[in-house]
Amino acid sequence: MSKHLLEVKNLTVEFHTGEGITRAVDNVSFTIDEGETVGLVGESGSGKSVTSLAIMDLIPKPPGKITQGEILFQGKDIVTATDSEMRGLRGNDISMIFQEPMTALNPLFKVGSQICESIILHQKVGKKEAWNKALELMHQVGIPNPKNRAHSYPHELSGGQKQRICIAMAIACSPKLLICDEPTTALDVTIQKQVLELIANLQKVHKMGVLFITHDLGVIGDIADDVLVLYKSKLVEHDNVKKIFTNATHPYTKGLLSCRPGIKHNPRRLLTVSDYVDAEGNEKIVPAKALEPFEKSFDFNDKENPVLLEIKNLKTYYPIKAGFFRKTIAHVKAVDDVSFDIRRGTTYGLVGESGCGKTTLGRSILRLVEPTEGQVIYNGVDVTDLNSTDLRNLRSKMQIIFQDPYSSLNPRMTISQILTEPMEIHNIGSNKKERLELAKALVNRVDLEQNHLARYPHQFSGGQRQRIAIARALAVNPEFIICDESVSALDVSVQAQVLNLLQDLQEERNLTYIFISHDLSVVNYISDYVGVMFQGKLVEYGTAKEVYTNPRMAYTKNLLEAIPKGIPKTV
Amino acid sequence: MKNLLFILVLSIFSCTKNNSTSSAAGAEGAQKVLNLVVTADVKGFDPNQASDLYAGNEVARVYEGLLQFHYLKRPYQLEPNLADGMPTVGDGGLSYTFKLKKGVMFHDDVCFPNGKGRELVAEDIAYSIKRMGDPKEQSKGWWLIEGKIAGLDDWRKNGNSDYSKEISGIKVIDKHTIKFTLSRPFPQFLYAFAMPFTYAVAKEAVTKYGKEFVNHPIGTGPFITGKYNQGNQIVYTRNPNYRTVTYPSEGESGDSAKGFLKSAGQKLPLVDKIVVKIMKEEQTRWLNFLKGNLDAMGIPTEQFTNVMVPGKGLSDKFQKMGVMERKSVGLDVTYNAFNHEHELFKDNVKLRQAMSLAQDRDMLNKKFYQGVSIPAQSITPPNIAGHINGFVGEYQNLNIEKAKAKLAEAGYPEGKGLPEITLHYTYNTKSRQIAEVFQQNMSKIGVKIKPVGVTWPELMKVVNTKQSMMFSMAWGADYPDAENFLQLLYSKNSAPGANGSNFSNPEYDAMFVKASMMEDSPERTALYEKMYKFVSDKVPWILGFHRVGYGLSHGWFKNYKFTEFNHGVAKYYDIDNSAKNELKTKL
Amino acid sequence: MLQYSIRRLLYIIPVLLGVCFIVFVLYNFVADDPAITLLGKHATVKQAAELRKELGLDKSYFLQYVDIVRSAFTFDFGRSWSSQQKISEILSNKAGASLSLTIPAFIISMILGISLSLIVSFFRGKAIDNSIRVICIGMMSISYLVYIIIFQYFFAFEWGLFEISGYESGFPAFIPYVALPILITVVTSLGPDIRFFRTIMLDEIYQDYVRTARAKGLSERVILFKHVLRNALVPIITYIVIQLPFLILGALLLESFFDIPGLGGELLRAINSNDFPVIKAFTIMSAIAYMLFSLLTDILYALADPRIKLQ
Amino acid sequence: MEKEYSLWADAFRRLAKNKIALISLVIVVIYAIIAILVSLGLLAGNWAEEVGPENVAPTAEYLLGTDFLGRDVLRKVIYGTQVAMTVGFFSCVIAIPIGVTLGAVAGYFGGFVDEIIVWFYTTFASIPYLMMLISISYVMERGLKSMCIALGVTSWVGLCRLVRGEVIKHRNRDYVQAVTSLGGGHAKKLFQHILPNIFHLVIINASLRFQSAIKSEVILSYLGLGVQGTPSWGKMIDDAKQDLMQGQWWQLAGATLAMFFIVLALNILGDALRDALDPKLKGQES
Repeated sequence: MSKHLLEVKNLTVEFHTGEGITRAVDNVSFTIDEGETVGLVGESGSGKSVTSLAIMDLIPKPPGKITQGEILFQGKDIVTATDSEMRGLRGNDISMIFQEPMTALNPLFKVGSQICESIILHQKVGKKEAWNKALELMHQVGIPNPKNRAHSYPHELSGGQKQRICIAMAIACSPKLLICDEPTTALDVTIQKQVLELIANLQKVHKMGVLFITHDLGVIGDIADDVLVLYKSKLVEHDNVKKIFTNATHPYTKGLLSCRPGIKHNPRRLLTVSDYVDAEGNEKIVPAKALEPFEKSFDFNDKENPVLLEIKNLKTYYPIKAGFFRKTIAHVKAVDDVSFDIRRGTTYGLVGESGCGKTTLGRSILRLVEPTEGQVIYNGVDVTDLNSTDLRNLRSKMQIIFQDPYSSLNPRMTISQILTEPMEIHNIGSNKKERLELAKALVNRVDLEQNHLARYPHQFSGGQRQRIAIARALAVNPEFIICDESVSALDVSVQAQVLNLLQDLQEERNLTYIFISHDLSVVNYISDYVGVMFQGKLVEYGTAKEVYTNPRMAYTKNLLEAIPKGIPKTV
Repeated sequence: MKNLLFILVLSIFSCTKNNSTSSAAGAEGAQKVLNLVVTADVKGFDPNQASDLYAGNEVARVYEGLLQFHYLKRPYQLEPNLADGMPTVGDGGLSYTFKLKKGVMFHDDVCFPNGKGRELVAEDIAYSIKRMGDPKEQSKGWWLIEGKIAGLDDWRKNGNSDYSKEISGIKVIDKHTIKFTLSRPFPQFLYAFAMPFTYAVAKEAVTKYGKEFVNHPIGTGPFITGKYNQGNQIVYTRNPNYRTVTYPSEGESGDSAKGFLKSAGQKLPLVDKIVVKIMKEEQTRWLNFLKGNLDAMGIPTEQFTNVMVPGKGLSDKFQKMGVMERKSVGLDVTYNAFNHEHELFKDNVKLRQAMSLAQDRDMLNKKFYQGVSIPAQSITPPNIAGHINGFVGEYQNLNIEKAKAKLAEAGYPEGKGLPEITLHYTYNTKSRQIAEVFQQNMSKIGVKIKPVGVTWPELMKVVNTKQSMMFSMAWGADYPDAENFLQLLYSKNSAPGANGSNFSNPEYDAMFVKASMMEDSPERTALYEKMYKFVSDKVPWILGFHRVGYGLSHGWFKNYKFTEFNHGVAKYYDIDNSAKNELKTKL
Repeated sequence: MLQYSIRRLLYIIPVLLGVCFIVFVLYNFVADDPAITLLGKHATVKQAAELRKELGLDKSYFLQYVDIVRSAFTFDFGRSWSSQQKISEILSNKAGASLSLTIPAFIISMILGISLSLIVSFFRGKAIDNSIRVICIGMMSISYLVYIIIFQYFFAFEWGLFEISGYESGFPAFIPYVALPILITVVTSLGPDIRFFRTIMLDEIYQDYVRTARAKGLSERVILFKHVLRNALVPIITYIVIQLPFLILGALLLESFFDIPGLGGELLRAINSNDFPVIKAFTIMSAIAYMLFSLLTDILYALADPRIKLQ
Repeated sequence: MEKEYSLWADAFRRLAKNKIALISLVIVVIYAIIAILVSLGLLAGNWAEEVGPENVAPTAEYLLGTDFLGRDVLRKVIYGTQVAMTVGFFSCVIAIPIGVTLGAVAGYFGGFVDEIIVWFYTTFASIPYLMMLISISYVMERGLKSMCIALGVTSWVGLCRLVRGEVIKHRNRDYVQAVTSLGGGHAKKLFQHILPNIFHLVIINASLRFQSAIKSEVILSYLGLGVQGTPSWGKMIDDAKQDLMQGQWWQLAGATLAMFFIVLALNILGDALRDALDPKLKGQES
C-alpha cells in the first residue's frame, strides 16, 4: 500500500467536444505527503486546474474524461470511486479553495450557514453545534467578531474576508488534503500575503497535505516544499522548491523564472520563455549579457526635456444620492486632488490596490470619464476645456491601451478594420489602399503577420490581442499612451514580451507613457517615475528607485513588503 | 375612493353568496316554478333602455304598458292592459284618449311612503312618456314617438328636463284619464303602447334611485324581483297584490286542440315563481334542457337532425320524453343591402338583379337554416298584411344563365370591368360562413366579393356614414305592420336612418307616404302588396330569408304558444307539477 | 425600501397619465360616435348630438382627457354605455368567476412547471431531459385555440369527463365548470414555463458556488433543491409576478368557450359592442395592476436576494 | 486558426453542424417560398374553386378533404401559409426597427432621453397587448395590413427593453471606450460598434416574434380581427369548432399541422441560433 497521502499516477484527462479532442492533462504523476505543500505551477491552459478538479472528481463529464491513470488517496483510487464514496471524501478528507471568492459562495445564504453545511453533512452534528463550530472556524481564519459576521451575506464581506470564509469552509472537517486553486490571484498583494500566511499556519496546525496551484512563481517560493511545473499539459519539472529556484533544469522553468521582473534588479530587456525554448521545444543558450542588471537614469529637472502633460488638482467625484428626492448627500472621491507632471519620452508608473482610483485617473486624463474639477494640460492646452471637435482632434495624440484584450477589441471587426478605422477618423492615409499599407506596417511592428489582418479578434491569443490593441493605439501616431493594467491579464512570459515591445516602441517613437498597474514589480521595471495612489489620492511619488528603496509612507512600505519575494522559505 | 384590491377580494367572497335560491327550489314541491333561459346578459330593468329582446322580456315581467298583444289571437291584435278598454280616437286620427284601470298598484318599495306601493294614475303615464323624451335619460325608444306627439319634441329641446312643464300633446284629463295629441297622423301609434319603452314607471322610484333605477324594478306587473345584481340568474315571485286578470277564453283556430284554452278564465299569473337562467352557450342550455332544468329552449343547430325527422316532426326519442315542438316564424327579413349612393349600384338595377339571381338561397337554407326558413321574395314577412303568399319573385331565385345575361346587359360581361365589391357583415363564425357562401355564389358569374367582418357598432358606422358598398343585415319587426319593413326603403330614412341602403325612388316614396297615413284597410293592404312587388322587381337588396326556427318544451310546460311579441307573456305560462314529476323520471 | 416603494408608487402617476393619454387618443380622439352603440337601429343625427352632450363628448379634448385621468384616480369609471350598469360593479361582480379559473390554473401550472424543470435540470443532457424539451417545444407549436377546441370536444363532449361549459358561482359549485379550462391552461403554459425555468436553472448550475457546494460533498439533490432552486427563484419570481395582473383580466378565450361569466367574457362583450367606458376601465385597471405588481416584483426580488438594495 | 472566419461565419458553421436546426431552416425557407409563390399568384390562387362535393374526408384526390363549400382544404392551407408568413414577417419588420432604435437610443444616451423612452415603453407595456391589438384594429380597417401593424406596434416593448439593457452593458465596454479614445463619434460607436455586437439578440428575438405572430393570427381571426375574404389558418381553426361536432377533423388537422411545423421550426431555429450566437451559453448546454 502506498504510504503517500495522495499519489497521482499517469493521469491523462481529455475533453471531447464537437470541435475535437483536447488533452488537458497528459500523463502526469506526482505525490503529496502528509504535512507537505506541493506547488503546481503553469500558465493558463497548462492543465493545472484540471488536475486539481480530477483529484476532487469534479471534472464536468461529459465533455471531460479521465482516459488513463490512477489517483490514489490514502491508497484508494478516486477515479473508480462511486459517487457516494466521493461525496464522503469531498469536503471531509479532501477540500478545495477556489480562485474567485466573489462567486464561490452562494450569494443567498449567510456565510455562517454555508460553513455549517459541510459540518452537518460530514460530522453528523446538530445545527447549534455546527454553528458554534463555524464561529470557531471563523475566528481561526481571522475574521473579527465572528458572531456578527456569521450572519452576513457574502456580498457584505470584502474579497479577503470571503476567501477566509472559503478557507474556513474547506478546513471545517479537518481535511487531510487541501487543494488551493490560485486562491490569491484575485486579491490585492497585501491581502494575498495575509491569506498565504493563514494557509501556511493552518497547514502546520492541521498537518494537512496541500496542493497549491498558481501561475505566480513568487507565491510558490513563499509557500511550497516541492514544485511541479506543468507546460502544455505535461509535467516538465518536479523538484524541491529550493532547487527549482536555484537550479532549474527545464528551459521552460528557467524562462518562467527570469521573465518576471523583480523589484530590485532587472535586465534591460526582460527574457521570455522563447529566449530559452525554441519553436521545437529545444533549449536555447541565453547570452550572459542579456541578464545584466540595468539601471534606469532619470533626471527630474531635465531642462532639455519639456513637460508634455501637466495634471493640476484633478478631481473626479461620483455623487451618492439618497433620500426621497434623490439628493446628493456625499461624493465618492475616486480621484481626489491629484497633481503631477510627465516629461516627454518618459514613463510614469501609477500603482495602487484595487479601488484606489488609478483607472479613473487614467480615464479622466483622456476625458473618457469627465473630471469634476482641475486641469489636464497637454502641450499647453487644457484638455478639460476643449469642445468636442477639438477634443476629437487631440485624441490622435493621446491614446490608451486597456487591461482586458478580450473586451477591448470589437469582436465583429477584422484586424484590418480595427486598425484602419482610427486612420479614417483622423484622415491618416489618403485612401483605403494606403491605410492598408500602414496597417500592414503596424502589424509587422507589433510582431504579428500580415495575413493576420483578415482575421477576427477571437482567433488570437491574449498576448496577440494586446499587440493588436497596441497597434491600434499606434495607428493614429500618438505621442502619449496610457497603459491601463495593460499586461495584468497576461501570462508572465507573454507579459514580458509585451513589456519589451512597449519599451522598444517608446525608444523608437519617443512615446510618453502613463503605466497603471497593481503589480509593483512591473511598474518598477518599466517606469522612470512612480506615483502611489491610495483612496483617490497620490500619497507618494518619486523616481522608481527612490520609492522602491526608500518609501516614505507606511502604506507604500506595506505594499512593498507584501510582494512575494520569489525566494523559497527554506532559503 | 375605493380600493382596487378591496373590490377584488370582496368579489371572490361575493360569488359564494347568491346561490341560495336554486337549492331551495326543490323543497317547495307545491309551488309552480317556471325555469326559463336567456342567452345573453340582461342589461337592466329600465324600460327606457329596453331596446334588446332580452332586456325587454325581463322588463315586461315587472312593468306593464297601456296595451298589449292578445296572447292567442292571430294576426296580432292589440288589447288593453293597464288601459280600461281601447282608447277613443278623435280629431281625425290625431288624438287618443285612454281610460286607466282603477286600483292598479305599484309594487311595494321603500321609495313609496311607508314602503307600500301606491295606485297607478294618469300622471304616471304622462311621466313615463315624458321620460322617453327627456334628453338626460337618453331613452332608446325615442325614435318611436319622435316628431309625433305634439309639443314633446319642443320640450325635449327647450324644456330643460322640467317635468312640470305642460306639453300640449300629453294631457292628464283626470286621475284615470289621459289624452295624447299627435302632430301628424300615425296609424301605428298605438303599437307604441305595447312596447316596453312606454311601460309605466313611478316617479318616486326614478327620483330615489337615480342612475341606479336600472337595477330597481318597481312596476305594476304580475311578478316581483328584488334589486338586480347582474348574477347568473334572475328570480321572480308572483305579485301578491296583482289585480284580477284572467286567461283569455278565445284564440285563433286550432288553439283549443293544442290545449291553449285549457286555462281560460283562470286568474293570472299561473306560476308562483320564475327562474331565468343566463346561459350564453348553446351546449349548456341543451344539456340543462335534457336534464329538465329548463322548461323550454330552441333546437341547437348541431342537434337538429337528432331532434327532427324531416317532414315528420319530432323524432321518437324526443316524443317519448314528452317533449313538444313549437314552430316559430319570425317577423323578420335578412338581406345583403346595396349602398344605392355608391356609383356602382345607383340606378344599376340590372347589376343588382344579376347578383340576386346568382345567390343560391336553397343552399344557404340547407346549410344554415336546416332548410326550414322561408326564402324571402320581397321585404314583408309572412303573417302580416302586405305579404303575398305564394308570390315568386322574378329575381329572387337562382338562375345562373339569366344572371350572366343580366350582368352582360349591365355592361359587365362575365364580371369584366367590375371592381371588387366589399361586403360588411357582423362578425361571428356563422355569419362569416354565410358571407363566404355569398362570395362563392357571386364568383360563379364573375363578381368578386370581399367579405369584411366587423362588430355591430362598426357595421353601423360604415352604414351610417355611407361608406359601405354592401352590407349584411336583418330586420325584426317592432310591431306587426308592414310599414315597419317598408320604411326601410323610404328615402327620407336614408343613413343614418333605418334605410341604410339609401334606396331612393320617387315612385316608391310616394306610395310609402300615402300608405303610412292610411288606417288599416283593404286599400292599404293592396298598396302594401303593390310595394311588395315593386321591391321584388327593383332588387334594392339581395334578399335572404324570413327565418323559421323550432323551439322545444317539456310536456309539463303549458300554454307555451309562439308569439313574435312575447313581452309580458310569462303570466300565461303554466307548469303542471304532477306531469313534471312523472316526466322527469323518463329523462 | 419604504422610500423606494413610495417613489415607485409615485412613478405610477406619470405612467398612468400616459396610459390615459393612449386611451384618450384611441377612444376619444380617433374612435367615433358612441351614438350608434347607445341608440340602436333607430338612431338619428339629432339624437346622436344630444347624446354626445349628455356623455360629455362635446367638451374640449383637453377636458375629455382630464375626465379620463380623473376616472383613473378615483376608480369611478361611470357607467357602461350598453347596459347603464356601474362599471365598478361590473368589475367586482365578474372578477370572482375569472379568479376562480385563473388563480388555481396559475398555481397548479407554476408548481408543476417548477417541479418538472427541477427534474429536467437534474437529468440535464440525458434522454429524459431531451425528450421533455422536445415535448415542450412541440406543445408550444400548437395554437391555444386548437387546445381549447380539441379538449372541449374530446374530454367534455365525446367522453363526458367534464362539463362542456357553464358556470355556477360559489365554492365548491364552480369546480366542475372550471376543471377543464384549468387543465387547458396548465397544459398550454407548461411548455413555455418548463423551458424558461430550465434555462434559469441551468444558468445557475454552472455557477461557481455550485462547484463549491459539490466540493463540500453535498449530493446533487441537495445542491439542486437548496442552492440552485433558491437562486433560480429570484428570476422565477419576476416571471411569475408579472403574470399576475393578467390573471385579473381573466382568460378571454376560455371564458368565451366555456361560458364562464368573468371579466374576459365581459371584455369581449364590451369589444363587440364598442362599450368604450368599459374598455377604458379595463385598460386603466390592468395598467394599474401591472404597475403595482411590477413594484411587488421588485420588492420580492429584494427580499429574495440580499444583494439587491432598492434605491 | 487556419481559416479566417467572422463570428457570424463561425456561428453559421456551428448551426450547420446541428442537423435538426438545419432541417428547421429548410422548413422555414420552404414556407417562405410557398408564401412568395402564393403572393405572386402562382400557387393556390384558385383556392375559392369548388373542386368537388362538400365535406369530403381526405382521399387521394383531395389530400386534406374539402370544406363546407366543396373547396380544397389543401389549397386553403397553402393560401393560409402566405397569410401566416406575411403576418410574421411584417410584424417583425415593424417591431424590430422601433424596438432597436428606441432601445439603442435610450441605452446609449441615458439620462433624460432614457427616462422618456423608459416611461414610454412602461406605459405601452402596462396596457395589455390584446387590448392594444383590438384598439388598433378598431381604429384601422380590418384585414392583413392592420393585423401586421397591430402586432408590430404592440410587440416592440420586449425587444426595446432587451436592446436597452444590452446597449447599457456594451456602452461602457473597453472596445467602445477605445473608439471614444480614438475620436469616434456617437453614431460610429452606436451603429458601427455596439449594434453589430447585439444584433444576434435581435435575430433570436425575431425568430421568436415571428412564431408568436403566427400564433396570434389564430386568436385574432377567432375574434374576427384577422384577414378578410381570404382563407387563413386562424379562420380554418375557427371553422373547426363546428366541423368537429359533425366529425369533420380534416380542416382543423390541416391548419394545425401546417402551423405546427413552421412554429416548431422557428422555435428550434431560435434555440439553435441562441446556442450558436450567444457566447454566454456556448458550451453550457450539451
